[in-house]
Amino acid sequence: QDQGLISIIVTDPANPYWFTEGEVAKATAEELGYEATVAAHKGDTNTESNLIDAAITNGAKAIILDPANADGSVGVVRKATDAGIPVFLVNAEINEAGIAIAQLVSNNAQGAAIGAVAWQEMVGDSAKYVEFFGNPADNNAATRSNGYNTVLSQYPDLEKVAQEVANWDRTQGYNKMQSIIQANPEIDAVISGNDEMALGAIAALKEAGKLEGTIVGGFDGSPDAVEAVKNGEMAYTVLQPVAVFAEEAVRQADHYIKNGEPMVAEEKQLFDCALITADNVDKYTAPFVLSE
Amino acid sequence: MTDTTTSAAGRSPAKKSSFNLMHLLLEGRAFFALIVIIVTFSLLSPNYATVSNFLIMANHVAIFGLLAIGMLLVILNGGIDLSVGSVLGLTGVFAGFLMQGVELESAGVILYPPVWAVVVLTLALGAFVGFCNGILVAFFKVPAFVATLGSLYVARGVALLMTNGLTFNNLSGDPSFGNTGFDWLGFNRIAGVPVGVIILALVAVAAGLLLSRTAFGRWLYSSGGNERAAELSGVPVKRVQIIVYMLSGMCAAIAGLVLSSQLTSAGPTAGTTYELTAIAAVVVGGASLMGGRGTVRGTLLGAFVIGFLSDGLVIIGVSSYWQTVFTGAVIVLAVMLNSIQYGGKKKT
Amino acid sequence: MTDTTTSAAGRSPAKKSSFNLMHLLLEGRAFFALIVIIVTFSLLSPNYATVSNFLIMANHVAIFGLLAIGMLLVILNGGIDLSVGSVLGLTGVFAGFLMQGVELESAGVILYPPVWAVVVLTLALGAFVGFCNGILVAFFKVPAFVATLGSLYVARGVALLMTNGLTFNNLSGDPSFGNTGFDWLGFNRIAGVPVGVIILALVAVAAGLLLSRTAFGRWLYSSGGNERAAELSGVPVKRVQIIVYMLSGMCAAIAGLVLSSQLTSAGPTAGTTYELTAIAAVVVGGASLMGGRGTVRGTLLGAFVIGFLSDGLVIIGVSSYWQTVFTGAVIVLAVMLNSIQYGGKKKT
Amino acid sequence: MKTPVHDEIPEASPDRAEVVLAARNVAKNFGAVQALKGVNFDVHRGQVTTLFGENGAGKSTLMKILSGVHLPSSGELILDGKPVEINSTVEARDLGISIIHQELSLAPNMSVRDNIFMGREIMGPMGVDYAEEARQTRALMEELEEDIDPLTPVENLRLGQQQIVEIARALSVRSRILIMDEPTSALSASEVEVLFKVIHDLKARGVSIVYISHHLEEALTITDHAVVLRDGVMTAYAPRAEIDLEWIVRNMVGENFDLGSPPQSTFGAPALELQGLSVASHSGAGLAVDDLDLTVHKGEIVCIYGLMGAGRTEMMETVAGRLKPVAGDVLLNGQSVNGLSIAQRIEAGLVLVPEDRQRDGLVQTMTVGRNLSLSSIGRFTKGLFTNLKAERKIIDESIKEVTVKTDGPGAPIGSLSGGNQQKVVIGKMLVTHPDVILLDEPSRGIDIGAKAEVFRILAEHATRGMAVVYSTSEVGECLSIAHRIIVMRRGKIAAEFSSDTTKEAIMAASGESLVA
Ligand SMILES: Nc1ncnc2c1ncn2[C@@H]1O[C@H](COP(=O)(O)OP(=O)(O)OP(=O)(O)O)[C@@H](O)[C@H]1O
Ligand SMILES: Nc1ncnc2c1ncn2[C@@H]1O[C@H](COP(=O)(O)OP(=O)(O)OP(=O)(O)O)[C@@H](O)[C@H]1O
Ligand SMILES: [Mg+2]
Ligand SMILES: [Mg+2]
Repeated sequence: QDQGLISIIVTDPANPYWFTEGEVAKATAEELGYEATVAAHKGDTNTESNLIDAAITNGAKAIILDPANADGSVGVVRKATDAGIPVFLVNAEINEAGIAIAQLVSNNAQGAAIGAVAWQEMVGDSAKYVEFFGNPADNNAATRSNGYNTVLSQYPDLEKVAQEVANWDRTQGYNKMQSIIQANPEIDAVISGNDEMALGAIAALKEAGKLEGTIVGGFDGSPDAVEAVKNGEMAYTVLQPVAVFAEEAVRQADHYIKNGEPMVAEEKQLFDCALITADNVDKYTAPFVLSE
Repeated sequence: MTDTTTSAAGRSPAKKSSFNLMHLLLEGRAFFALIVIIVTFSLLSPNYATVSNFLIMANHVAIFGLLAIGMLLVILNGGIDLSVGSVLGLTGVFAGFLMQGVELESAGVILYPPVWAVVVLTLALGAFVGFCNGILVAFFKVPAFVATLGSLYVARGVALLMTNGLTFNNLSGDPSFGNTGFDWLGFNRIAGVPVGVIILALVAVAAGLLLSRTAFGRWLYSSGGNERAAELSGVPVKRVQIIVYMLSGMCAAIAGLVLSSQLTSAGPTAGTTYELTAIAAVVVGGASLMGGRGTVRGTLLGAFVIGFLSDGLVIIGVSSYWQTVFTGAVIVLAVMLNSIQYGGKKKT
Repeated sequence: MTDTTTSAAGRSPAKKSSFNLMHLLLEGRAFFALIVIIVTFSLLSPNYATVSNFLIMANHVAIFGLLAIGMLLVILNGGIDLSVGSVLGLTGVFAGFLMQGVELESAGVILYPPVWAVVVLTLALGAFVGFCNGILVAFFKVPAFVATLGSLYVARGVALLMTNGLTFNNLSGDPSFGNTGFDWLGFNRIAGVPVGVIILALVAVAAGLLLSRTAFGRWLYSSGGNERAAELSGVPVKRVQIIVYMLSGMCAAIAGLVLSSQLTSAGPTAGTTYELTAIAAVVVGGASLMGGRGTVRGTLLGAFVIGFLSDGLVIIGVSSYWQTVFTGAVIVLAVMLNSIQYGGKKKT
Repeated sequence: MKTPVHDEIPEASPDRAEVVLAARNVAKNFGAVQALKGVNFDVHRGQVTTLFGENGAGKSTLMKILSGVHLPSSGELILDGKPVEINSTVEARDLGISIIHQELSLAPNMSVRDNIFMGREIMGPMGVDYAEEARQTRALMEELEEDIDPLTPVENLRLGQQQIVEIARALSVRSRILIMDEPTSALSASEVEVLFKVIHDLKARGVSIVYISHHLEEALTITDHAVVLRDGVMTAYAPRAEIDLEWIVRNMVGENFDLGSPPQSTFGAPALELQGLSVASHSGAGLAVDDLDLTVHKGEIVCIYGLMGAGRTEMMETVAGRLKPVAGDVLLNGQSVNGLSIAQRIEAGLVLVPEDRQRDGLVQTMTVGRNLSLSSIGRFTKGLFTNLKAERKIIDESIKEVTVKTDGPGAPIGSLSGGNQQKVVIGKMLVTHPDVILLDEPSRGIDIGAKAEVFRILAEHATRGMAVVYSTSEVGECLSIAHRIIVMRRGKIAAEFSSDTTKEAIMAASGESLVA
């Protein structure tokens, strides 16, 4: 345990996704002989900046960061890099290359595409559907939505009756879905930017007695969503390989610390997402892990 | 400062049942705001003014309404309770935790308390947090704003620690453990009315009776109106204060139960910033933040105004940013009408 | 920190400058809390008590400190300003918007205002929001809590609408447009001291002078202590109220500028819930939420207590859940000591 | 320019001095309330004009109009013969009119100096010139013979000293016309004496003074002109030479009032016993009540006289349970009540009517009826719910018994005049059917009619066996219904008299001398 400190900064461990991200990274770091701390910026760039300062103060050997904001986090990454600490971004990107050593993210576009394709296969060519959009400040929200729309726009009879921002949040998904059902009693399907909003929509549909026959698709592969897939409430979820890239980020950091050069030359590294449906749901062995 | 020309504290309970239009116009500005909202959205969307939508909206209002009723009691007493949102989160999580089964490490068995026990224990937890607030306010003289701000953080932190950030998902219980039925609280309907709405109605009636028909209600109004005078009149002000915060905590706990039943899941971040909405509902409903003035009916109306407005904005498809702007504007507007009634007696 | 002048109107000017330990112990409980925090964390982490870390932490405190000074003025006046966090976000975004260049559609040109103009316009925006709050409170008699709760929503909504939820990133300006230098505000250092800290110090000295040396300061304390008496004595109570909210808005705008310069980006959600931290700092610093009591020095200490605590918890690697719990507990504890001093003069 | 004359008062005195400020036909409405219905009022240069009248007669309202707090609904003000409009207190001050308000209007969080110069700061090159302000404050305090440091926070002063600060503030303006609305209600006799000396000096300097007081005798000693206001109209005017106490009372209330005499009642067993009671003073140094012994019997009325600070309030608040004694016992009907809460003492039959009606007596947000039933509400609560009918009955009876003038039990308490508010506070305690009632200055700030009313109610209850203890700062009120008069001085009983003693004897025992 004397190889120094790796500071891991995630968004909010109150969400199982980021919780797993932090825990996996921490476990990996400790396995490699580092000390590790997990902190959370909760989406606030100022808090993120304070956490980076603390990492600099603590003389961290590397920082694993899930950036709060594609634009807003550029400054803090630069600050850490200027202080001589290599930064490895996970899960989300920043809109500037050449500052961080690596950016390891799920291939959101690919994930959205496989999700949309699976969704379309289940829904068919003609349907009325609702899309839930994540927090607009997070560019994953737009990436996923674009991915969905690229696929779905090829089917002119798929009619999007509503698109709502529910900020990745389950309660908001629930309330907004209930209101949408009022405005549009006939809804065949829901496609959601993440699992939490999808689960909220499922609760609303269930309450309205309309879940039966409505296809709901999520994104993330969270344990709750997987549970819902098992119960047949959710049609599928797209698993983000968070456990994979969180571990990989630490390993790359370790390599960089020991050798002074990136392990992978490419800064931006995309990790493909996988589809979890009723067929392969038993292979989900641990949170965000789909064993082969 | 000295004289108070407006009809005072227990306005509504003492009221004659005679119908008086002018009076309604002034008293019921929250009521008129509600009418305006309903008419406007009905014109904008054919789906708004339907029975089923009203029931759904009422079910959303239930959460805020429950918090707001508890908040009303505290505000009438001259305090404020910023912790309700956090208590909602904490109690929801606690209920979820109990529903998952409690592992007794020493005995090596897992206990599955029946739903009624879960409900009772959860209410007790809410009351306990309120008790702590009350003690801080009544005995340690910590200003209510600060004491409950502290609990806001502490309760949220404890909820996060309890779950380690995760969400309890399986709240349905299991027939084999005899603990099914939790879903019922927020999910089912009785004669078409969502249970959440019925619970809100029951709590509102209970709170209304408490305020208008019991000695405790009188004590609560009087210690909110003038604590020193109430104390010298033999009102056990400290006890009233503590009980008021306990009731607020229990209302938050009920809201936590209903919400987690509605969502069939309990997450530690549920209810964040709901305290502000609850306060807004109370104030829109005509209560004075200085204590001593306000009614349950007004508070319910306030909750409905805010709830129907935000659901209406969703139904007609207004962007979420505009929703934020409208909410703020309506709060200020409704309260402006309010102050016109009190004739500018902002302080004291 | 600033100076001794801040021993403002309320209680302290009565004090002779003679050193008095007992007095310091009571008056300076925030000071002692700070000492305890520094000593504890120094023992727990070798990285805490270093000059560079103190400067960094001071730079973090700058944001909350600026908000807290504005909040102090409002609280001294007997009000409260819940909108500061939103105003911080709005003004930051507005500054970012100006730095990107303003396109004049009619003329088809893009204007790049120089940095000084950006600063002036941003301060004006902060003052404008404060002005709206002040008008609502002073003339429409809307309780401060509600008026500023409304602005909280409206300002945040406008910030989101302005940016469509996105973040302005390029704040450095461009030498060819003559608008470079924005970075300087929060990013640079003068003689090793971050500019943010220097700005905080300047604002604190200005606020201290305002409170202790000007007629306006006395008006502010007096209308917070007894509005009616102040009005009868010829204090322009309404004007004071409006100016106080404008100053608070301007402090939030300064904080917005410093923060977006520190982060070299301006996002519409910046500053969410910062109002609670600012209020906590003011109250931990010994001010009374009933108005009329409090000093700039105390408020700064309060901001440092909270800032040094949360940074310390991060540095020693405490989980974010425990950070939440600790923050709440420290706020309540500090204020409990406080109330002991005021001997239970909680109300009136 | 012809000096304006009182057109209604033909018998106006011939030696009338020049009129500086006059109100002509001034009326003032507050919503439906007609506080003034067309009043003519003159302020004479360099003389004291005293305004007499019952509670709610409109005295303060008239003064507030003269000093720019209110605008009149109709009528006009004439200053130095020219009509003026006074829109604000600042304008009034600029015209040389200042006022001492009836209700203290000080900011408790600020120092004496800051209160005196609030709103008219003395500016130096470095901002506010605190040194100069403090110097002037000290000079004012010397003039008023009060030892108050300019930097003391006002909240640390006792009520009387706060009133001195209020007076000092008005004096500091050096105005031509000084209005004093009950400036002495909290002052001790010696302080009043100083104030009167100051008034004489001011007169000598040509300052015109308007004076209002319910202490009629005291006011007579400085009056040059007396005006009586009744129900918002001026009913009488006379110069000093033509008036006496009887004239004032007759014009104020239409008949001569007598505060009553001790009722014939047979004393029963001891109801209240204080044994060696000691209470710490507010400042923490010394004792406010010092080893006090007192026994009051059933049916007995005891008056406690003393100067401000004698410790009467502390004694009563201790007996009622608000303050904790440092030593001694309180016995009710032979049983110790030490350790009982205020509520339990009320339940046991020991009640207090507090000194400060607004702060400690009334809940301003509630109605008359709810204030009346507040202490006894528990008794109408059987099981869970309150019996509103029983409550209503008691309220109606109580309103009748203590003769509260009100629109009904649903009227807001603030709509009542001071005297009627005081009756509500007393009525609230009487409906609990106490064995012992303590009243701390029950006559403060209420007019002579209401006073007589209050004393009549107390005497009536004593005949039914209630033990009554009341305190007062007016000697005349001791010599009314009390069977026994106790004089307190520095926390101890200095003397005890029966009802046939004289004012002089009582005052001598309290350590004060008669105002000349
Ligand atoms: N601001 C106000 N709003 C409504 N009514 C008022 C107001 N001020 C005074 N009144 C009413 O006007 C009448 C006259 O009041 P005022 O204070 O002038 O009496 P007063 O002669 O000074 O009595 P006191 O001897 O008790 O001081 C009363 O009925 C009072 O209730
Ligand atoms: N320093 C103080 N702080 C707070 N309240 C005080 C202080 N000094 C006096 N008081 C209160 O002010 C009121 C008047 O005080 P004061 O000393 O004039 O009367 P007292 O000692 O009670 O004697 P008495 O009633 O005989 O005049 C009382 O209620 C007293 O308790
Ligand atoms: Mg008066
Ligand atoms: Mg007294």
